[in-house]
Amino acid sequence: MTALAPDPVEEGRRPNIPSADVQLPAVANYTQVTDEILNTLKLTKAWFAGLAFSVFCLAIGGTAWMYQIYMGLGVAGYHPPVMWGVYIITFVFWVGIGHAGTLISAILYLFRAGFRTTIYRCAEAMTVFAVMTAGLFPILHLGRPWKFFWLIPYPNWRLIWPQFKSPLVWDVFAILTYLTVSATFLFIGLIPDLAVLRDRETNPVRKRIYGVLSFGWRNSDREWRHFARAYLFLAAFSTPLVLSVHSVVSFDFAMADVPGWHTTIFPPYFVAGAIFSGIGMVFTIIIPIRRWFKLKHYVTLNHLDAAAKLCLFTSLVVGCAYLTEFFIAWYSGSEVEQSYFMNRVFGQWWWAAWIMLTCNMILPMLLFSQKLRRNTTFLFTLSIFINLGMWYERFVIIVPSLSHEYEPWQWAPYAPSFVDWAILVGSFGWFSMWFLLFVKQLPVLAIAEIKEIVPPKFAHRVSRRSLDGHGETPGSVEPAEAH
Amino acid sequence: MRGIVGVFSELDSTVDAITELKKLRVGDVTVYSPTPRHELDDVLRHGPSVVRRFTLIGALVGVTFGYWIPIWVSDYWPLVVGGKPIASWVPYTIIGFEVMVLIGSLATVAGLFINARIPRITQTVGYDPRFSDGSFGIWVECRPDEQETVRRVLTEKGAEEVHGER
Amino acid sequence: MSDSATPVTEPKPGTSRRTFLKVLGAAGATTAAIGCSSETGEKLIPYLVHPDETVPGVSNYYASTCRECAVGCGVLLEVRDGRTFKVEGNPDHPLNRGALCSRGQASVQGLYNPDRYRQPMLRKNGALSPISWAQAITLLTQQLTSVQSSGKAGSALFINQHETGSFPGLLDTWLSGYGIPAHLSYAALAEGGVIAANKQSYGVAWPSLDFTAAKLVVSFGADFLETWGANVPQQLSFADARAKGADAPRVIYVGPRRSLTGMNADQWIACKPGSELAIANALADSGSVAQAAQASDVPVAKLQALAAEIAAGVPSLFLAGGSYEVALAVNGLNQKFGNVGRSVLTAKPIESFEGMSSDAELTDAIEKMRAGQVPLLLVRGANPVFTSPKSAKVAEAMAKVAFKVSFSSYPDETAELCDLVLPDSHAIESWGDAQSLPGVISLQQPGMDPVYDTRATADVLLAVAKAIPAQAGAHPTTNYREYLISRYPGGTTAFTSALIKGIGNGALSGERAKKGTAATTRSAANIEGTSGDMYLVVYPSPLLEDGSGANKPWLQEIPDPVTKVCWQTVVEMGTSAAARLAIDAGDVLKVETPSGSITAPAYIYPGLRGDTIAIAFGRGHTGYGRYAANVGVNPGDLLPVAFDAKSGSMAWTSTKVKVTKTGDFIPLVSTEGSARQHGRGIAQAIEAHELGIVPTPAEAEKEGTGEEHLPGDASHAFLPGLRAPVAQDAQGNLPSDDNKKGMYDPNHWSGMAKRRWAMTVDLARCTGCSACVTACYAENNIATVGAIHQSTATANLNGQAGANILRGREMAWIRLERYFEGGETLDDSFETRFVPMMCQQCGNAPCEPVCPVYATYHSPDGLNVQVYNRCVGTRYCSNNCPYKVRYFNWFGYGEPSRPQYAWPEKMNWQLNPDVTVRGKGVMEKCTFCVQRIRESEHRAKLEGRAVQPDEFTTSCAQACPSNAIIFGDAADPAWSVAKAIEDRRAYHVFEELNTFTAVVYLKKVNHSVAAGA
Amino acid sequence: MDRFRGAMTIRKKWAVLPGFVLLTVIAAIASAYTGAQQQQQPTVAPDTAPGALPSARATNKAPDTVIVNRGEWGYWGGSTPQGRSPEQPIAFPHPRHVQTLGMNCLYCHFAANKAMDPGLPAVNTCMGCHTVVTAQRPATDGLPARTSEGIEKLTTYWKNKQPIPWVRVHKVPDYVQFPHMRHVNAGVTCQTCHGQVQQMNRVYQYAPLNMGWCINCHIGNVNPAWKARYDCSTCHY
Repeated sequence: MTALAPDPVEEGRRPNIPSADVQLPAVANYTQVTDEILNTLKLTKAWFAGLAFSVFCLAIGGTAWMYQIYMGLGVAGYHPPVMWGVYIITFVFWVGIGHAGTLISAILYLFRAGFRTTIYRCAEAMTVFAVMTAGLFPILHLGRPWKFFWLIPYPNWRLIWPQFKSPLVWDVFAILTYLTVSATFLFIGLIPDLAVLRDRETNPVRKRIYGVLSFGWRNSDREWRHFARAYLFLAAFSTPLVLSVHSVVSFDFAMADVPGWHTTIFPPYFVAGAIFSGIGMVFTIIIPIRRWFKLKHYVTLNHLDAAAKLCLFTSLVVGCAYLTEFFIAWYSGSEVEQSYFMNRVFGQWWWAAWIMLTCNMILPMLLFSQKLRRNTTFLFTLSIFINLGMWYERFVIIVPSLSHEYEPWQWAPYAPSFVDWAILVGSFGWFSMWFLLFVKQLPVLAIAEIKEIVPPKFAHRVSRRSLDGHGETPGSVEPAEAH
Repeated sequence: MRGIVGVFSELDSTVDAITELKKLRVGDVTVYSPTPRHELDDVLRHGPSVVRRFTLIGALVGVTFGYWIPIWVSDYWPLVVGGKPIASWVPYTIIGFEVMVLIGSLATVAGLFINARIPRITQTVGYDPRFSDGSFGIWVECRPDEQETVRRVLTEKGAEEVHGER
Repeated sequence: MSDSATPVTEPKPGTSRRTFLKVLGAAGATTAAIGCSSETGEKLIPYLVHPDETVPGVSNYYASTCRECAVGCGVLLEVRDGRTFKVEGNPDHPLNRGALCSRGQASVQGLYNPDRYRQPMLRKNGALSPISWAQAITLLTQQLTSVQSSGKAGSALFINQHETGSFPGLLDTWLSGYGIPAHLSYAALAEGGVIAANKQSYGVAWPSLDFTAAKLVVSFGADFLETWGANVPQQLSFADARAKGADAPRVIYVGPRRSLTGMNADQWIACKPGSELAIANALADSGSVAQAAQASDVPVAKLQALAAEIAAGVPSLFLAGGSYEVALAVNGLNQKFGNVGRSVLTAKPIESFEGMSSDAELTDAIEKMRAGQVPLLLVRGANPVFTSPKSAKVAEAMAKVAFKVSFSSYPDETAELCDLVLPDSHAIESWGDAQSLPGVISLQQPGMDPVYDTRATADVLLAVAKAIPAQAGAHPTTNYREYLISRYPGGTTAFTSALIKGIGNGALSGERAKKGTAATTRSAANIEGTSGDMYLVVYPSPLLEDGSGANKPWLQEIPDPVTKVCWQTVVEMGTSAAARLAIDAGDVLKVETPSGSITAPAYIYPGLRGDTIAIAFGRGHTGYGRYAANVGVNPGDLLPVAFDAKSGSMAWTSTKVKVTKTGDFIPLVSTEGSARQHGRGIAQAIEAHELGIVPTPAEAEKEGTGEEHLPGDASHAFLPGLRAPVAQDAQGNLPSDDNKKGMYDPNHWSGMAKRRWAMTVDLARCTGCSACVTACYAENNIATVGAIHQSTATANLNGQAGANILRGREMAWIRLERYFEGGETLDDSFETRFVPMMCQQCGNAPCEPVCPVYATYHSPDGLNVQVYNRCVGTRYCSNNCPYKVRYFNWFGYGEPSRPQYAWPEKMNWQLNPDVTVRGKGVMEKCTFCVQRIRESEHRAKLEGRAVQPDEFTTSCAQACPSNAIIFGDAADPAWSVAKAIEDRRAYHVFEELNTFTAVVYLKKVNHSVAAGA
Repeated sequence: MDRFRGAMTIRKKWAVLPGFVLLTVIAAIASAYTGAQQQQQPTVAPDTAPGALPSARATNKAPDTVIVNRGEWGYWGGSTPQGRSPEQPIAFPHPRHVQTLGMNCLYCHFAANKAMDPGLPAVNTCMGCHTVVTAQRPATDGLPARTSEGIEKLTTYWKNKQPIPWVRVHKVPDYVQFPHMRHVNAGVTCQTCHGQVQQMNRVYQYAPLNMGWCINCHIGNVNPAWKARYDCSTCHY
């Protein structure tokens, strides 16, 4: 099968999300998997250009940050009482992006949703880099960023420790745990693939590096046995972790008494929103990758279709949360809440609120159409809108709430400054720099895991079904048509 | 550390060879496969992995530490914030949970490393780069007198290549 | 207080004060930026000779007199290690009884102003360049002698700021020595018409007013809480009267613009500008109500009700501002209703306004200058170039004067035109006296040696006199201090002992400039005769007054009490006019008269008639230092030279103007978010009749506290929480195990938890004057952020004065919120409520649990502490504060290398050494002046006693000219605050948030219904 | 068979690298812990017999280098200039004044018992004695007649009417309010915080002066009788 093969369409075999039964008809054998995926690692000019552009964006953000550290936070667009702005918005945005990766790699793994296999590596890498990006922002938004280590509990000569009742300390724990666990998860999954790289590499230096990184992995039965178990437990840990992390992020808001923040709906609302935004970002990343890296027969339309359904589902959850918020504001009878929501949707911030509602609630409804779900151009465009909409969702949660609090005398507008925008651009540069480095150094698809869904060679004819099934007849690979 | 390596390209041949070797009870069989296959697991008949014990212990240590540290810190220098109890277990559940996940995960990884014997310093005997690509391999560590039997079994069962290794 | 008369004035052998001041490095936190302690190069500079009576790090207080306006309130100068860093009201002074207005408190910023002249200056080649004092005095002597010998001395002029005490007398004696006529005692924007009328009616320039004796106060444009007369004593009396609850006077304000005084009135009668006379006459039965209604454009019914209310005969008080005729008519009303001697205390006049020259006299002088007849002009403390209307062309006239001498300390517009500048020492650096009340001498003594190489003008005069043998005989004393002693009844001994309290009894002997206001007859201003579509009201800014406050960043930064605009001049326009002309706030308007035009953004203010615009006077300087220059515009550019006919006082409301929209937009530099409370109960009020018979707390207790058994009564459910150190204790939620409570256990050895610091703010007293805000800036080293040079890095708003405030970054720890109630229908019936909003020190503080590093927490004595050096700047606490009273250091306001540095050199001498200067990136807020709490605890401990009830108070409470703020320990019944919180009017802001605050507000009392009704 | 001996057949010894990294991290953490745990429970240093002291005369000439003497408090973590001993404009011999002449600390540091600041002696305080005790020292204390460099410098400062630019040794950060009088009146000796200044020919920072050190005493670990408030707003405002 050539890489330019058209997207295979199998009528009647549409993926079913909780099913592991996903086939890659265009992939014949293990060697093809290895060859095609390793082929993506060849450096291209476009890649160098992209990397240079990313580093340039990062430099913009870095310069802006240095300026901000020197001058003080006043160079950002803060307008008290809007004490949190673009940085926290972007923080929540990137944490949210990260969540889809873990959802796909861990939760769908536990659910045995087969379509995850081809996109999970990309998504998990996206998670790690997104969390790395997000993790910068709480530091970056500090008035005294050089003191951020005071949030970390360690024995010190001041004899004073962090205040563990603060959601920000929870954040530190949640984000660091999340970063550690998702990076571990990514890396553990990478070990067998690193072994492949090591075995295929000819450059001795790179071979050594891959050798060290693969920890001397050799695909033995003992390794695979413990690997599978460890992988399962990591997935099992990641699942509640991913839910907890965005819940904890939502606690930053829900624990406050700010109207528009102080609501119990926030944890599920944030988790759903995070997964929604993350799937949007997965589309943004995977659609160009499958095209440019010629991986369309791995990341098939069936996979995208399944992911789009997930996207639609989370969009509906998020939309439901939006409406619930309005309902509760009305139902609570609290003048403060009502005033805030009126101001949010029809007052000062109507434009932001409607960007949010349009991009996150209305446009994704189009995914009810199967035709659109299988249209990559549409999905890519929609994903851009979702990214925008989810950034604005956080904008709408943070800025209008703070600008319209209890004290009418302190109601205020807010407008980001060029420093805010530069650092936002820098964060995209930082993220894409890591991602670009990743896609050309490490396989973007999980080689070993894809081999799991690719039929191995058999000396005797065997039905596909019995192989994909759970090996109902232990110790036997006799032709098992009898079932 | 001597033994025989057999390189297989077909899964069912590999399974057959393992079954035969197990039946003959020769040497110590290690199977290499580019991807985990249940067929191999089933024929190798390993017990459940002990990684789960590491996970459990790590998680318990984590949750204990995660609760203990904020409570200890709160009582170490009692300061009232927001009129709340000085050491209040409810919010500390979050710390407990996160640390549980953190230590639990790291313990899982440690369990993997310990049980899978990685990082390996000596990992090469009996290994072949093909095993990470498309071929299955059987490495039988055996006494010299058993080598002939093993070679025979592997060849019979369809090994593409059989050779000794030391 | 020191018992020494001359604590720091004598120069120490060989040591300049500046050298002494280097000891500040050792004196604690001065210009501390938060960061790691530096271990390199810090020097400890000792005194050469230690001054007596001082202990390093311990403040001495010197009683003195405020010279910021003519009134002359008594002040205490807080001096430590040779620096005066705070000016407070002198509690022993009969005039201001410990209170002090914003302008008086800001005098330290005049003292340390970075733009002061450092030494005498002489114009050479068109620019002022430094010379020595010896040269300067020689030069002045030469000029005087030559003027004298040329025979033109009779045409020479000395314009002095209006003041009382010995100096005017000395000055006139000195002038007469050269044949120069008596000086002009000039006060810009003074109430000349009222003074003249008072002299006519009562025989005194300004009677004391006793608001407590009145049940009805009617003010015809008399802004007695702002710039009309002796505002601090008037405000004290007014607040005392209003605090009487149901017995308090009902206040009615008549005028086209509802000023701060008008906002404190219960009713506003919006009359046409210039029609006050008709109303006053109608009330005095010398005109008909219908005619008055016609002339003033006020409904007849309203005036009839007013007339009826007055006629009911309750004790009343009538006040007038502006023209002579109105004041005379209103004084007639007082006489008619028997108020003289009851609420108008003519027997106890405020003498500060005696001897003031009229504006007409100044104009005459200017005309003489223009005619080239003036050979020598000397100006001290006055800035006629700025304070006269542009159409008077003072600068042009001054150019015709051969030699001009300024004694100004600041590069103001007048001084910049002079040939010789002999900078006067600041009042805090020099000796003096004042006579504000009959039989009371208020003494002024220096708090420190001069900051710069300046000299008190009186000493310069004496030095000049000494240089001329012919004059020396007339001036036997060697310096001004000796001169003062020579005039003081009782001589040196009495003088020295009087200095302790700053006041002495008796009258000054010797020369005294006694000048009646010469009532020159001028053609009266005829506002109706001018052309234009709107009336123009120009009023002195309550903070900047005649513009002399404009170089003090505190006064620029503290929002105007009415408009809440700072660092900007706005054109105030009524709501109905704005609707009619489709003008939005911030639309730039061009205001034109035949005399000139200005452009300024519009400010929509419901307290202004639809046919009137109002502009505050005080900004629009072209010089006067970095804080004043190019900030705002000067409405004086619009005014014709017009006078109040009888008194010769300048008429400030004298013209109509043409108002056009330019189409530009300038955002308003305002601290106002929403001026409406949206029903959130922040500023609560109660009707006087609802108060009924006020039960004593004991009675209320019997009936069961917490029950709303009286209309408008507070629930007082917060009282147990307020008496416990931590609100949680009151709720019984702290662990009962004492070991776990630690310091929070009232029986803990530290004893901290026995106290609960608390505060009450009586909104019935509060007038919104913002003196507390200034006091807070002064006490707590709060940075001002609005100056032009501080605006450079503020995103998108570079270089505009107040750019940081446009972004809401003002740092005032206490702010005056001004809420409008009612009046949505654009009529004049709205009510204004002021709420001083500072950190509420919540028992259940929402800000505390969100801080990740314990930078804010609840102290055992009930404070919501902010530990600046621990703060990492997450700003979460501010987000979570329902009261929004936390302020963030967006820039390095304390770092001298930054453009935002708030205390350019010498301004940093004002910093309170007890308070950390907050660094960049940390949160700061009010902590009930914790440094004062700790200081009093230290003092009590040293003296081996407990802190006594009401022993000390916070800076805001100390300064408040309304005595609206009471601070103390709510857990100890001996403190006043513990009683005050039991008041029926007590309430908590946002009580429903369960924050258990330590600040208790007492509801404002409204008197909407006429007293007789 | 040989064709299977590729690069990967070499024993990968340095796959242990991650282990080393882990060890380093553990060591760093352990080091941080032990650093913080070195909080001994020091008591007031007993007055050493004067005879045991290094002779004031013998060490009169202070070395130009900074003495690193961390006192008996041990190491208290990084950010403290403990042990710092800057060179002073006049090598003021505390031992001579305090031990030999028996002067009280409060004679010069006159405000230590009544103000936040301890007070630095004005130059005229020095000259109160040193107009009599001039630079030309006669033969006393078993030493020949000599010229005192320090008194000479002092006299020069006084004659030029210049204050002496002492270099600050003990400094708490500006955001710490340290009321000397409360400590002195509570019976905390000068030596507790400043060390045996009476024995120092050149004063060095004796105590770490960091927060943990302050708190240690405030909670009564040094002397139960000295325990004092440990609320943050006691010192920070």
